[in-house]
This record gives sequence, C-alpha cells and structure tokens, in this order.
Amino acid sequence: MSVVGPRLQPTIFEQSRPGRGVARVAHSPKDALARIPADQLRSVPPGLPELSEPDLVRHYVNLSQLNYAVDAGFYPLGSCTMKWNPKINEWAARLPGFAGLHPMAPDETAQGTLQLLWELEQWLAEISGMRAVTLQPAAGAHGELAGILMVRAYHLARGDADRTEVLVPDSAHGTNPATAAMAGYTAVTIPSRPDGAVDIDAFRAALGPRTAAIMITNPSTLGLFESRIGDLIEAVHAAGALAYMDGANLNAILGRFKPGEAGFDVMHINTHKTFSTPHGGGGPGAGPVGVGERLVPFLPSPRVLREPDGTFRLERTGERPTSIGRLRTFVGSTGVLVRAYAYLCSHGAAGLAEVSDDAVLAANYLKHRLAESGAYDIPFARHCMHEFIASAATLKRATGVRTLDVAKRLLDKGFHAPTVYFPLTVEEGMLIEPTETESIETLDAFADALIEIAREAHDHSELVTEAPHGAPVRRLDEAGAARQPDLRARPMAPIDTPCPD
Amino acid sequence: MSVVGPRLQPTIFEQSRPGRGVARVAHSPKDALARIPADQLRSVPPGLPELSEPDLVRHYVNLSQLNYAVDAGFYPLGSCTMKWNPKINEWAARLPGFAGLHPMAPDETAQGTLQLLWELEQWLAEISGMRAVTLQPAAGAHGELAGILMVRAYHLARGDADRTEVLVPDSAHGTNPATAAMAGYTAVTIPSRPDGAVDIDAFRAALGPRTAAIMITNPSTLGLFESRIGDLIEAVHAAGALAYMDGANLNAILGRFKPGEAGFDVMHINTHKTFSTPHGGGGPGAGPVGVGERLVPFLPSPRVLREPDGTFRLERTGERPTSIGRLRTFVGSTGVLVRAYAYLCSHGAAGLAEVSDDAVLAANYLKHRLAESGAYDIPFARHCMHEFIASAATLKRATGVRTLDVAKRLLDKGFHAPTVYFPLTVEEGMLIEPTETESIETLDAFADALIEIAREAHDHSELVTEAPHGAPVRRLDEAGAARQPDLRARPMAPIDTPCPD
Amino acid sequence: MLSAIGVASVDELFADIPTGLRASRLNLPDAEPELSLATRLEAMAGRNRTDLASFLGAGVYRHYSPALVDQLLLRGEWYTAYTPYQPEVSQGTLQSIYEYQSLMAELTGLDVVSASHYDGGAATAEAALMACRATRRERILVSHAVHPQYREVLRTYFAGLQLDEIPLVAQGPAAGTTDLVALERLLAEADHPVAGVVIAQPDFFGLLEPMAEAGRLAHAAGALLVAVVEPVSLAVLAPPGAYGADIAAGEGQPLGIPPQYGGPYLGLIACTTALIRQIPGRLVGQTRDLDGRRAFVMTLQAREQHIRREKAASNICTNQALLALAASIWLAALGPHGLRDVAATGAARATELEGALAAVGAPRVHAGAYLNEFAVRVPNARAVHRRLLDRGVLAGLALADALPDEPALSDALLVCATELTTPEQITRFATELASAIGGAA
Amino acid sequence: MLSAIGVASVDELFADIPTGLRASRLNLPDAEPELSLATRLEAMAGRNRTDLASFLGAGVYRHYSPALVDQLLLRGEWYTAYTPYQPEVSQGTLQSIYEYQSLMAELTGLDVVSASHYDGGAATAEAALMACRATRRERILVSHAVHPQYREVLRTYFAGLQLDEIPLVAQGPAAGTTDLVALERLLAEADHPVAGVVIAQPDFFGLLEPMAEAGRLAHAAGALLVAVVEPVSLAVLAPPGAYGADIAAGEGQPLGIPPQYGGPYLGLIACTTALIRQIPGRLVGQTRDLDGRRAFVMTLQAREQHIRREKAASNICTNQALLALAASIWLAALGPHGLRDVAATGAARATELEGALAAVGAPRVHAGAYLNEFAVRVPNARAVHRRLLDRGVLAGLALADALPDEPALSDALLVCATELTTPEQITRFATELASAIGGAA
Ligand SMILES: Cc1ncc(COP(=O)(O)O)c(C=O)c1O
Ligand SMILES: Cc1ncc(COP(=O)(O)O)c(C=O)c1O
Repeated sequence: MSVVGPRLQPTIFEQSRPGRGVARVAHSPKDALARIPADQLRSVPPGLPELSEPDLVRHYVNLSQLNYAVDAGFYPLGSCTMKWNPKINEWAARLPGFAGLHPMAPDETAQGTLQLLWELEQWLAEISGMRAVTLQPAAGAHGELAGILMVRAYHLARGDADRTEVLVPDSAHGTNPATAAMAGYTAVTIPSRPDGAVDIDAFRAALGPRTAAIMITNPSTLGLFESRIGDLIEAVHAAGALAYMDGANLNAILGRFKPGEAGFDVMHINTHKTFSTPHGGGGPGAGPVGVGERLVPFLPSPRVLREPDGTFRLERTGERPTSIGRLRTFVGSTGVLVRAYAYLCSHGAAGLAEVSDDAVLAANYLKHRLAESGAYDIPFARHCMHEFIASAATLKRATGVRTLDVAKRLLDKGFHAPTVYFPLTVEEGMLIEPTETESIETLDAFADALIEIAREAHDHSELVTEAPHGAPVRRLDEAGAARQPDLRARPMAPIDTPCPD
Repeated sequence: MSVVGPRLQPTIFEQSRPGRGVARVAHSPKDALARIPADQLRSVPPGLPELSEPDLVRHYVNLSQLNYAVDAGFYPLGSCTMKWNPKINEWAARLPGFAGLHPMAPDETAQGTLQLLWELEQWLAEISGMRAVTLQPAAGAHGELAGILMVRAYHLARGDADRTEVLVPDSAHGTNPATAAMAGYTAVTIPSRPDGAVDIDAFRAALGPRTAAIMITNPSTLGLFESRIGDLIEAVHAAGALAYMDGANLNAILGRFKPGEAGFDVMHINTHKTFSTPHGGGGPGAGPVGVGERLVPFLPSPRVLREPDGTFRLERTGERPTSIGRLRTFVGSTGVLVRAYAYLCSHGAAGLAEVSDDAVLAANYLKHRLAESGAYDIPFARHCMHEFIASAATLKRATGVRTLDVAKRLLDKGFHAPTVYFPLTVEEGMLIEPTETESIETLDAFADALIEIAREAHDHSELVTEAPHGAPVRRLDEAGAARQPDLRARPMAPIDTPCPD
Repeated sequence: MLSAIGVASVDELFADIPTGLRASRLNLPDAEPELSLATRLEAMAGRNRTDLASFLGAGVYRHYSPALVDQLLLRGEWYTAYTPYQPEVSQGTLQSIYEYQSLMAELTGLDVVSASHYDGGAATAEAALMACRATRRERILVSHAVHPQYREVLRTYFAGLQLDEIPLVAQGPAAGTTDLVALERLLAEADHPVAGVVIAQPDFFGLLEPMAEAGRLAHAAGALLVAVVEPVSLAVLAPPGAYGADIAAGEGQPLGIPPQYGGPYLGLIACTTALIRQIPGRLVGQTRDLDGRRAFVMTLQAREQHIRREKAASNICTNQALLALAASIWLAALGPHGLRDVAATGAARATELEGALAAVGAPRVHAGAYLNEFAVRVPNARAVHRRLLDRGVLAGLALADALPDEPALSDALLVCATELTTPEQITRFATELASAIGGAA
Repeated sequence: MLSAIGVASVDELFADIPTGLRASRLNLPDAEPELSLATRLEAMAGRNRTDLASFLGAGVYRHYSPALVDQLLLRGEWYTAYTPYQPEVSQGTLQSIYEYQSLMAELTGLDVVSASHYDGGAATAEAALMACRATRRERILVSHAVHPQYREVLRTYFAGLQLDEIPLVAQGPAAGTTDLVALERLLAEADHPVAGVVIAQPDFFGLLEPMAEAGRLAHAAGALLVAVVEPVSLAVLAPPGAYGADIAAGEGQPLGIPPQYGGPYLGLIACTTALIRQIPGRLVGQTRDLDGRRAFVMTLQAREQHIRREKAASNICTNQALLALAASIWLAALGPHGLRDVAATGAARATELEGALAAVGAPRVHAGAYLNEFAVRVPNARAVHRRLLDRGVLAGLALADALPDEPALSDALLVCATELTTPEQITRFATELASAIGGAA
C-alpha cells in the first residue's frame, strides 16, 4: 500500500485468526507421536500466528517498504561500506547444488563447493598479502576472535604465558576491545591524538613484555591511511607482540596495500563490506581471517585441503593439534562466501583495484564538495581514503542543530544518514562513505542535500531538529523502550491443536 | 527511496551516460559481421541506455513502488477478478524444465509439459462442462476470436453462409462486439432492460436466420445470474444459432453452474481472472476456450493429443483439416498455463467450489455493508454473485461528487478503486469485486472507507473532488496527452559503437 | 457474514441458478498440499529434456538473461498489478511501458510502438489487418519465406479477406529469399489492389531479404511494407525505419524471455507516425498532473475496444505488459554494446557452426547472407535428427517437418547459434553428425 | 572529479601509503563477464551431489520451504539494508526482528530472545559464557551427548575457562543419554562451582533427555540449565521454559534455511526475564514515536560492544538478521498446525525407517525414545556407507567419523527422516543396505 504512503503494520500475531493458515504439508498420521512419552511432549502448542497467504505476503511486502535499502537509494554509512550488491551473487548462492549441500556431506559429494572455498582462500590471500586464510568466521567480530585466539595460541605455544594485554586505540570499533576481553585479555585503551587520529607514538610507549598484540584499523576509522604504520609494526615485533589489522576498511586499499606484505600478522576481512555480500538488515556476513607464516599452525579447523590429485577435502577433527579448534559448528558461511567469490571473479585484478580507486575518488569528491561549501567542518583536510569525517560542531554552536538532527533531516531528503558519533573521538562527527558504486549525480545530490540542511539549520532550525517529517514514524522514545522492555508480542487468539479438522 | 515518500523517476534514457553499462557477455570477435553486406547493416546503433547496475535496479525498484498491486493491498476491480496470486505458481512456472523448453522441441523431449497441458484441458472441460478445450488463446479477447471463428467455420461447414450477425448486449465488455467485427460479423447491439440487466426477451426478438451467435456474459456484468438463461439458449438453438458465453465471471459459479451442461456451445475462460495467473500490469493472460460437441472439429490447431501408449504429442499441421487453424505462433501461453494448473491442483474439487462460495459471500457482505449504510445507491437489491454494482448517482445529485472522485479518494485511503462507469448502462456505477481471498477485516475496512468518503462528500466535498492527495501524482491531463501524443523518449547521450574499448 | 447478509447458508445466495441448470458434481481430484504439488511439478518439469545441446531456433532464441532481470520481475508490485486504469497509483507500469515504447522505437527506427501484442504471429496478423485499414484495401501479400506458422496465423485471421503468397527465388545467389519479380507482378494485379506486403528479415531460413527494394515496389503500388523482424538482430541489421517499412511486427521473445514452450511471449508492432491512429493495442503517452509534474497515462484510447467497441482497431484488451517490462529490463541491462555483442557473437558462432558442419558433409542449402541461422543439407535429415537427439544434440529443425510440402527441403536442417552456443557444443554436433550421417547412409 | 578535488591523478590520493609499503601487483585473473561466470558457477554447483536420497541430519535438517519464503527474501528492501541504526526508516527490519523474538519466545517458552547469533555452536558457547557471567562462576558442564562439533566450539570459546564433560549412561533403557548420577557428582565438587549445565534435547543421537530432572539437579547446585534445542522439534516436544531451563540455545537452520554447506545459519539464544541483562546480542523493543504511534527500536544496548566495549556481554556486531527473517516467514507460512505436521510427519517417517532398517538387519543402537533421528548398528558401517553413496543413498552419518574415539559406535550410522523423506527413499535405503551388508560381510 505504500504507493499512497508507507503503512505501519499490525504484528503477525495481531493479524492471526484461527483456521486462516494454509496446509502446506500433508497432515501427519494421527499416531505419529504415540511412541514418545507424554511427559516429553508439549502440553500447550506454541502460539504461532495463522494467516492466509495474502495477509502474510502483504505483511512482509509492506514491512519491507518501511526500510531504507541500497537497492532503493544511497546509503553512505561510514565504516559499513554499503556498496552495491550485484544480483548475480544472489542467483549464485541459490544454485541448488550450492544451497542444498549438507555441511557433513562426504567430501567426494562436495567437490564443487570445496573448490570454490579453496579458490576463494587463494584470492583473499593474494589480496591481503597473507600466507593463508580461514573462511570460517561468521562476521568481522568473529574473525577478530579467531585472530586473537590464534595470537594467544602462538604465545602459549612458545611458552610465553605472561602476555595479558591487547592494545587498542580509543577510536577503535567496539568489537576490538570486546574481542580482546572475550579471548581473556585485558584491553588497554590508547588515547588518540588531539586530531583524532591513531597515536602511533602512544602505542609504541605502551608496548612491552605484557603486550600480546595491538589491534589497529588501517585506514583508520577516520578514513586516513596511517603513514607510519611500518614503524609501528616494527616496534610491535620488536616487543615480541603481534600486529592485528582490523580490515573493515579494506575497500580503500585493494591493490594498493597488502597488509601481510607490510608486516601485519593477522587481519580480518568483512565480505559484507568489501566484497559486496549484503548486510541483510544486520547480517549475515563473513569474516575471513588472513594470517602470516607464524600463525598458520593455529588456524581454526577444519581447513579446506587440496590433495595432490587435485581433489579437495576438509581437514578431519584432531588432524592438526595446534589448531585453535572450531569457532562455529561447520566450515563457514558458505552461502555468503559464494557471493564473495562471484564478486571477486566479476571484478578480476584490475576491477578490484578500480573499486578502491573509485571509492577513494568518490569520498574525496564528496569531501571536497562539503569543504568548499563551508556548511560543515572537515576536521582533517588531507586527502581521505574511502570515507571521511565531517562535523556539525560549528553548525551546532551557531544554530543548536546537532549531527543527529542533520542525520534525521537527510532521511526526509531521500538519503540514508551517514554513521554519526563514530568514532567517538570526534565532536559531532559524521563518517561518510559513499562507496565506489555511486554515480556523480548521486554524490552531487547528496552534497546538495547536506548543504541545504545546513542552510535550513540557520533559517528554520525546527525543520531540522524535528526531522524526519516524511518517514513512516517520527523520532522514537528510546529511553522508554529501555526502561520498560517490551521484547515480545503475545498471541492474540487461542490455538487449537492438533489441527481443527 | 519510497520509505520517505514515493519518488517519480527520470526515464532510463535521462539516466544514461556513455560508458556506464556493464559488460554482461564477452565482446564479440571484431570480424563477426564481416560476411554480411554493408547495406544490410545498421549505420546508426540503437540509442539504448547505458546504466550501471545500481542505477538500473534502483530505477525499477523505485518505479515498482509507484504501483498499486495485489501483493500490497486490496484491489476490488470489478470484472477483473484481482484475486491472490499464490507464490507457488511463480515458482512452478520458473522451473528450468518448463521455462527452458523450446516450443518446436520434438514431442519426446516435451512430455512433462505436454502432459500438464493435456491434464489442464481435462480440468477445464470438467469445470466448464464442455466437451473439449483449447489452451491456445493468449487472453480472453483472443479466446473470443477463437470461439467466434469456430462458430463461423461451423456454419460454413454446414453450407449455412447467410448468418452475418452476432448479437451482443449493450452491457457487454467491449471485446465482445470488437471480436464479432474482427471475425467478419456485424455486431448487433441489444439494449439492456431499464434495470441494466441483460434483456433476454429483446435477444429472443432479434434472433433469426441471420444470427450466427449470441454472446452473453453470465453472471452478467452487473454481477447477476441470468435465471432465464435456459430459455434463451433454447431459443438460440431453435434459430439455428450458437450460444457463446463470455466466461470472465466464472469465478462466481465454480461447481455451481457448468455452461456446457446448460447448453452453451462455446465459452472462454480467463486464467488471469478465475485461476489466479497474475495480471502483470496489463498482461499476460490466457484465454482457454471450451466447446460443445458441435464445435470440436473446428478447434484451433495444434491440439495436444494423448496416444494409446500414454505418451503425448502435438497435432501436426494439416492433420485436422476442419480446424480454424492457428491463432498464434505456438501452442499456447504455457508459462501462464503452468500457473493455472498449479492453482487448480492446489484447490482440488472442494477448494474450487469454496472459491466461488467465498467470492459470492464476500461480495454480498460488502454489498450489505454499503446498502445498510445508505451512503451509495445499490441499484439491484437481490443477492449478487461475485461482484455487485454500487452507484454514486444520489450522492452526486446531493454533493456534486462523482463516482470518479470517489474512486480517486479511495486511493488516498490505501485501496485500489473498483471498476468505474462499467457497464456503461448504469449511471455513476462502480463494479465492486472483492474476490474470495480477502479477509473480513479488509472487507470491513474497505466498506468503512467508502462510507467515510460519502460523509466527506457531504462535509468537505473538495477533499473528494480533488483527490488523490497522497498518491505520487495528482490527476493527469489526459486530454493534453491525446492532443499532442508524446509516445517515446529520445536518447540523451550519443552512442559510441562498436564498444569504446 | 451470513447472518449480516441475512441468509442461513451460502446456498441461498445461489438461488438464482435454476434447479434444472445446477452443475453436476465437480469430478476432480482433491486439493494437493504445496509440498506434494511442488514435488510432482518438479518431476513433470524434469521429464522435459532441456539439457540438450540445442541448435534449434526457428523464431525462438535463447539468450543470456542477467540475474537482475528475473529478480526484478519477481517483485509483486509489477506482476500483481493490472492495466493502469488509475494512473495516479500506476506510474510504475505506465512509465515502464513508455520506456518500452521508446526502446522499441530505437530498435526499429519507427516512432510509434504499441504496448504489446500476444506474440509474433498474432502481431504480424494484426499488422496486416492494420495495413488493410490504413489503405482501405483487403489484400495482403505474404512472402513464402515468412515463418510457416506465422503464415498459418495470418490465414486464420484473414478468414474473410484475401491473402496471397509471394514465391521465393528458387536458385542462385538469392535462393530462399522473396522473389521480387513475382512480387512486382502480384502488385500489378489491378483488380486486387494490395494493402500490404509482408516480408521477414531475416527470413525463416535465416537469410537476409532485399527489404529496401521490396519496400520501393510496395510503395509504388500504393501498398505498405510490413517487415517481420527479430529484435536482437536489429542491434546490427538495418532497422525497418531505415529501409522504408511502414510497419514492423515481430516476436519479442529473443529479448531475454524464456522459451517456455511457446508463451507468454511478446508481440511487437511499430509503425510510422502517419499510421498512429491505425495501430492496434495500448499506447502510453507523457503528460502532466495538476501540479505540473511529468506523468504517464494511457492515451489515444479511441482506437480501443472499450471505447470504440465493434469499430475498434482490434479486440485486444489484456496484452503482454509484463513481457514488455521483461524485455525493457533485459535491453537496459545489456545496453547498446551488450546487445551488439549478443547479436555479433551469435553471428560469429554461426560462422564456426557453418564451417564445422560443412566439414563433415553438411553444406549450406542457400548461398545468401545470413546472420545466425541457416539451413544445411543432410542426407536422411529426419532420421539423422532423431539419432542425434538420442546423443543429446538437438540438431535444429528438420525442415521436412515445418514445410512438408517442399520436397526440395526434405533433406535439410535449419540450425542456429547464439552467444550461448559454445565451441564445445559445435564440435559435439559436428562429431555426432559425422557419425550419424555415416550410420544412416 | 579529479579536477574538482584538485589532483592530477587518482594515484595522488594514495600518497599517504609509504612507497616501501606499496602493494605488489595483484596476481589474480581478469574480470569475468556475467555470462561466463554464471556458466562456470553452474558447473561448479553441479559438481556437488545434492541429488542423493539423503538420511543425513546430525544437526542440519532439510524441510520444505513454501515458495513465498524465498520470493520475499529476494526483496532488496530486506537484504540490502543494514542494522537499523536509523529506526525511522528501518521499521521493516525492526518489526520483523520483534516478531522473530516473539515467535522464538513461543517456541522456547522463554520470554527474552536475542535477535540472532552466528549459528548453533556459537550460540551454545555464548549461552555458556552467559551462564558464567550470570552466576559469576567459571565452570561449565557439558553433556557428552551434545553434538561433538558444538563441544569443539565450546572448547575454543572456553580456552581460558573450565569445561567438563558429563558422561553418558552406557547401557540399559537410558543408554546414550546424559548420566544424571555423574552430573550430580560433578555438581557436588565444592571447589569448582558450576555456572551452567549444557544438555541437548534431542541429543546428538536423537534421544530424548531427562531435562526436567537435570534442571532440578543444576538448580539445586546453584547452576543454570542451558538447553540446546532443535526448534522444529519444539512444535511437539516440551519447551525449555516448561522444564525449567534458564537458557535455550540452538541452531535455527531447520526453520526452512537451506543447508548450504554450513551457513549462513541462525544461532538461537533465549532466556528467562531474570537474565535479561546478561543475554548477548541485539534486542528490539516496542516503543512509541513523538506522535504516539507504535514503533520498534533496538534497546538495552548497554549490553553491547559499541557502548560497553571491553565490558560488553559479547563482541557480536553483525548478526544473522536476514536468517531470523527467513525463519520468521517460514514459521508464519507454516503456522502452528503446519509446524506440528512437519515435526510429527518426520517422526512418523522415522518410525517407518526404523522398521525398514531393522528388517534388513540394522537395529537401533539405543533403546530410549527419539523424535526423528536415531542410530542403527550396521556391520562395517563406514564401508557400507561408502558403498551406498555409490548407489545414490547418503546413509546418514557414520558415527565412527564423528566420534572416532568411541569404539562402541564404530559400527553405527546416525540416520534421520523428515517430512521430505519419502516412503520410496526408505525402501530404497533398506534395499541397498540389505545388499551392501550382504556384499560387505
Ligand atoms: C572498523 C570495524 N571493525 C569491526 C567491525 C565488526 O565487524 P562485524 O560487524 O562483521 O562483526 C566493523 C563493522 O561493524 C567495523 O566497522
Ligand atoms: C467481461 C469480460 N469479457 C472479456 C474480457 C476480455 O478478456 P482479456 O482482457 O483477457 O482479453 C474481459 C476482461 O477484461 C472481461 O471482463
């Protein structure tokens, strides 16, 4: 119904009426459960909703239209790399041979997928400059955990049990310190420089015999390439620690910088950022991890192995005792990895380098448009990588309009907002990442919108502070939601069971 | 971007920029066309648009959201039977074995589809009470043409060459007289009774030796079952003419009335109305035609034949010389027919009867709600079939608000409008067909909306006469469009060819 | 609901159906749950053999369809809408049709394009009828090299009108194309003035016709030229607008629409602006709304059956709008270079195929230029065709089946190549053919 | 754009990368056009053998997915959105997650459900860590009958904590289930207070565990009960909330998600309201907007890494939201009766399978009650398994592969049935098994 305005939907429970469901499978025999002891059986059936097919499909069609999505518009969410998701990827992942394969299927029945995974590892190793890659982690944070557990295993294997700290800049993504803690380390926060950038010297100062690893994002969360990264890595290694690179910003440096070549020992890659596997409303993703020589023995199991005869197989449980073990039930988020593989093949070597060129060009162009307009502060004047920070600090002092307001007003103008207040180190910051797949017309339209909002802030600030006006809902009572959590609906109608007929 | 309001889109030509397209197939060899004489080759390449994949997909995603559709809401378009399109049907039609089959494939490679078509013919023959069915026509009007050409062939085969007229009521769908004319007949219009219903007596009076056939819609376009239809058919046959039933309203009478049993000689069925194959923004559909004994020899070729050994084959060209011949290049709109077959199987005998019961029940319920409200005229008080006529005649006299205005205002309230001013015989009529797949909540919400509009017409008539207010565009200048037809865009950017690289 | 309506049972609502005319019991199977239906349909579809190395074209051509095309077509907003009767909530459909008209105008070089017909055969018949209306004449000449099934459709639609065939050149470099001398003679028959001349480009045998010359002859006699075109070929071949055709008709299936055993397809009709009031089918035009915003609307409806009834240009109502959308998305996804690559790669593969078949003893039947389809001479063509089928090769069309009355073609196969034809398939075809010819000899 | 920015080439924008650290050339293949990539991927996928009659479950179960499910999931509005950071334009995602939480709450009988974890194994590990946080203890007991790969994941996550296994009953009617006597003993070790007891229902062998009794023992010792559940089974089996589990964890894949070689899957975690501040992952709650309209928003974010950083309940950020949506649509499409039919039909087919296998000499290994999966004894299990594979039957899992350290299971196959298992497949399995046992003997 959204053609005449988006419609909020009742919940599926509110739409449920007994008897409205559709029989999709034949009824089970009456005595199907007779052999199961009564005390193991459910006494009250689950209160699932009963909807006709039209009501059900319309619910999800109409709900979907309440979402902003890359398929419908520009989504410059910094650090998240909301790039285009080519449709061939979705097709590929649904091929029955890929989608229908059981994860414990005998190796000889899984040669297609195993080969794809093995080749994908080679691609990612080449791109990252790493010695080997595991595709197992389910997301970036899961990759971080894999990486830090390998760091831990490495030190322990060398009898180096005293390293208890992981150094993390205060501008790091929250997953970095959280991962260090999950792996049993103390996360030591290194304050950033006054200009917000990572403080390499502070890192060097904090390094010592207790340091297990540093975790650093490069390009940084400000969208800046850390030109002294080589010195830092040297210092890390000199201290007997390892260097972890958070590869979330890999989209800036494909073909330009290979972290493994530069000396990083371990890094994760977010396929759902750099390699166009979609974000899915919050997930799924995949977080492959590349490691240098020293960490290869500790890679999670099972690895995908290529036999001398050219066939492929999964490593068997216990086959490589140095492994940190399994991080998840099965080998990986294969459906996501098929998409990443398709993306890589579609682009090829030159195409991947172009991705970064175009992403960096687009970000610098947008940054230039905003800088030139004077509408916002651009805290870091130098060329940015694939994203950059703008700030509404001056605007706020002049008009009272905050970055949050600007973000909400952008929604009215048909754009998703950038990431706001991240990294935490920049006052009223917005991290803007256009990605390589947007046309100059879109970039210009977005810049124009931001500039117009600044003008509105001066002229009619309530237009901005009360935004959004055109979205399905206005601003929400988030405090109320947390104070009295309402986390589930209750079924409205009684459930008959077994089936009424 | 529709989450913050539907967006009108530039045309694909306006979005085109040289070099933006994606290479989906490998470049052809340079000399691929060398063997073709230059004067047969194109000198100026066609000015097709060049869009990146994101721009292209967003264009069609955003355009799609400018449409009202059954998948998003209630579409009570009378006579069109905008019922639910079950999603299994779309899946079935896309099965590679069905979708990939060439229409001239040897019979032995097409057994799956041939069997499906053959079985579908049996289903439709049973439902219509007809002796045989052709699946060839591409739509209802195409089915009418097939039917009337068979009528013509029948009379000619009997040496009866003087029958030049086809009788059609003035309330008939425009396709009926147009078909008669296309088949070389004079369409004789029979005026309806003052109450708008088909005038059986006027038909009987017009019947004579020049009458080739009558074409009658039953239930009528007013949603009324013609209780004297038996007498009429008798009179038609007595006059040596044949009786054609426009089966567009079959959804009302499944399992209750079989036109063939009642004596009709020929009828068409709209799969895209009765059997849930979707309307597709104007098409495609399929218009199978059922015939009684007398017309079987004249059925279009090729028919689907079942051999004694249980295999299936297509009739060969010339195999049945009495046939009226081919109406289209190949056997039928098979992709549509797969959907109809899936629908029939999903419902089964009892389910189909229930379809009509529920469709008729829903229409009568809605009619009752409106009648009770007094907001609109209900010209025909008796029970309706699957649709009914309401009229804004009294409302117009009281408030100046016309049926057209009511229709536009319904859009604002999130509903599609009914069919308006059809049949032409009812003043300010709206033909309302809810179909069987709508819940009582939807029916009530629609009735409430109509009643509220009548109230608005009295209280703030401009709310209604200026509607729609919430749609992507307001009312259009249709006269201007016809006065200076602009039927095509022109490419904006010059086209390089061959490929720039 | 029953009590609100005031009846005791649903049966009461059907009281108008006379007792004597009530239906006998529906003798049909029971409802099938989705799982079992899906399983059965999958098995049925699996009985069709779509796994063959296929060289069958004959008017239906498989092309690569980028993944985005079907994903967009699956959006319910497209396929569950109807004819845009309420334009305010149908701008998606309306703009997509306007764009379709524009794309087809580019391909054909003709400015007026109707918003779709049933399929190529029906569109050709409608185009011929249109020529009759426009010239107020009742006779159509159709080349014998038009697809035989299109000619059958023409005959069905022309049951009351006059339809004559133009014979083909029998020998020499122009063999298999329309005989212009015969055409001139037929056009000259003063008692039977000709409304339109229907010629296919490429013709049924894949050959290129002398369209410009045929057009001159037709126009000289006051007749219109109706070109039957294959739209993908128009990426590289001269368009109807360039060689003087008044009307183009054809089958839009090659624009990425699956073969699906014959339909739903996409009938194309385009014409010059002069013929705008004669074109059958829907037209969408650009206009403005009350606020001056650009918008699209169905227009010139006075040609259509719902306004003009028995005087309408055609009885068409439901058309093939979704297929027009499919073709538009496909064309826009390929773009001008991609479409050219598709057409030219087909031609290149056809050249390879010609060489490979000639090398194993199956030379071309005709000498004239072709794009991507041609006939080859094969001893015992039908038996060989069947033998190859057993070996997984669908060796095109045995012309003896399509044109049973022409002994000269009884040992010929019509074969085609597209960008989906692989060199391996060509080799396989040639190898199997060599052994089949040997075996059948 | 370059000139606007004021640089002469893109290279200048990368000047910050020190010369010495610039990348070597990307040694990778060239770009592949969509057609050739599609062809190659189709061939690769075709090399996987998904055409077998499969009796393999072991934690991953194929179920019928109604056609509407994937058609809805293909809508870009769902899969190309991200985490709903701007709730005003993300109500679709937010409401769908709220509904997911509600559906899982119904299934598990527990009121707090997190908005998804990576998969069953990872969710189980997170649930165990959660028990440690909630009880401020560091020791987890896990039943040996929990899926061996879940136990491996637990070991990885618990690298620094204490993880002990509860042995199984070796003989008699309870063989193959958790040994409650041993559990009681382990819980009683005063020096090592237990945070949580992890038991799977059904267990890895398909057997039903004495969950209620295990819960009583755990609670008596101040520990929490973590139930590892299979969600489809909860249509008919007593839910964790009913037998006193504090936390439920498990794999959501059976809710209509394709097996796709291991992921993306759907990790489930649910808990009692008492544990709400300890649950890891995203939560969506209902609230109001400024105009009082109901709306949904991410809530209680103070548990999450982006607020709490190193003190967060977990490091999870990207989750499996799209799979949660998939599971929700699947559940809503089946409804309560459909889900029951799926679960109960699986049980009925499993009964048939048990009978058919026993009849050819492969009796059950254990005596206890099961739902739809069980172990059978087969001489030379591994060789037989491989031989059946050649005959198109995937004879479940050879337990010798999954549990190599347990000689008692070296001649056992773990087999399962679902509503997709047909009687014909069962007959085929039994027939092939009979001949394979004969052959291998
Ligand atoms: C800089 C950075 N690091 C780590 C992550 C965590 O990745 P994921 O969300 O895939 O767990 C993200 C993404 O959100 C990120 O932007
Ligand atoms: C009563 C009636 N007759 C005939 C037709 C023509 O059917 P079609 O549009 O499929 O050609 C229609 C549909 O529009 C109709 O409603």
